[in-house]
Amino acid sequence: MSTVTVQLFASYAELLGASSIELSLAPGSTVSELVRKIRLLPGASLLPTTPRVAVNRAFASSDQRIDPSDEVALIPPVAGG
Amino acid sequence: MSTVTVQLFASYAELLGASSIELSLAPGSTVSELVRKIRLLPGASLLPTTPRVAVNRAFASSDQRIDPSDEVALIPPVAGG
Amino acid sequence: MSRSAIVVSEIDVAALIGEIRSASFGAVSSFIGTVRDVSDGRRVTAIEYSAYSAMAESELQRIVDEAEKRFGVSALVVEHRTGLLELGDVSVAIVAAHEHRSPALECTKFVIEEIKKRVPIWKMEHYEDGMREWVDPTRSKHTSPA
Amino acid sequence: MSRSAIVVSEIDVAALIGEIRSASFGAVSSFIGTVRDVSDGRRVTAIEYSAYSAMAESELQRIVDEAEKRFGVSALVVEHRTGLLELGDVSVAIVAAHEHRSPALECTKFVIEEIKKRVPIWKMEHYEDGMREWVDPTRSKHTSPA
Repeated sequence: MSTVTVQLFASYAELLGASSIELSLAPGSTVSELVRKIRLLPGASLLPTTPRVAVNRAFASSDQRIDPSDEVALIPPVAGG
Repeated sequence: MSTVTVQLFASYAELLGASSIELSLAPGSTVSELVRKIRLLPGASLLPTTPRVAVNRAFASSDQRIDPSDEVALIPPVAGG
Repeated sequence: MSRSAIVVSEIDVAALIGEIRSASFGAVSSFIGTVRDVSDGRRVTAIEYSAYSAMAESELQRIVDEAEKRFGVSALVVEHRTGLLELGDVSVAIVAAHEHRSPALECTKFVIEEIKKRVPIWKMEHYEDGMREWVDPTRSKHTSPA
Repeated sequence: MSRSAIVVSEIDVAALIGEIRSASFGAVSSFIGTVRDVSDGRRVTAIEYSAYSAMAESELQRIVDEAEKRFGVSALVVEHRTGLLELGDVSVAIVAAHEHRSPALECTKFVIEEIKKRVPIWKMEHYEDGMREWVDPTRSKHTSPA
């Protein structure tokens, strides 16, 4: 198991009461496995089933594997402009 | 017969060597009759067969009748913007 | 809130945007046309714009009125300059505001397209070799410039 | 000739247009988004924009790179502001230049649409009644504002 830091923003940071969380992930875990773990946390039941995830500052697909050195973030619905 | 002044601009003014011309028109003459008369003038053979005509500052159809009090102009291909 | 004008002095784009901006509109779209240094492959040094001013003003205002109705824009300002313009000078400026972005953007496009079709303005290009020519977009080999 | 930035101070639209203008481009299209006083029928007093800045900068630049390739624009500048914005403040500005008008106009539209889909920026609206809410365009009843 290795530790991954997940950054949280805006409404997601409010839902989970933190601007980042640390998760233990088995080596070779995917984005969808990460999301499944996050959704078990307190407050996370209000997250969408498949929130957008960014890995290394780019949107990631659900089957993308996560490395412990990756920069990972959950991305709430964007509202720029 | 009544007299109508026709304003000329840009390339058309150069073709006919004047910024306006005076034409005698039979009462009830249409735009296309006006054009036919203009095309008989010296230099006017290079005009398109159906140049755009404005009557009272709006584009006119070929069958529109011309009144002696109307403001009439030949409109070369526009190139604004 | 909408207006149009044929002007003979420099067009101040920032002032036009300032005139239009308001907390009621979320979106302001603008378009400016400037004098290019090349036309159909020939080097241009200046462009002389002339107009049938009375009709150009009426036609420009008709376009603005149509655009307001068609896109429901909250404010729309259009200025077209005439006279001798140097390279880089602004020949036309259109600024449209709406609550939402799509109508603002579409309105701007509509106005420049209509100006190019309908407003009695002509331009004589001055070329590097001393020649001068009236631009006829109906005969141009390439797409007409902005 | 192209660049993008997430900024925290006022966006100077006139300066951006000045930066882009050149005698080589005949057409400059711009779009600005400003803070509106009404959202979904509620009176807004201010909007707080926040961002995942590192990614917002990367994503914005990717959009600019894609737009340059897609529309062949000669120059493109995009700025998005974050922080607490007052009514009427400019939140985003896009300025695109091209030899011809259509690519300039289409590029501007493309960039604002992509920003709204992809750039990790969020806004919390402050309402007249003291309430504050994160805007979620995926749940909005009406078309999302500009």
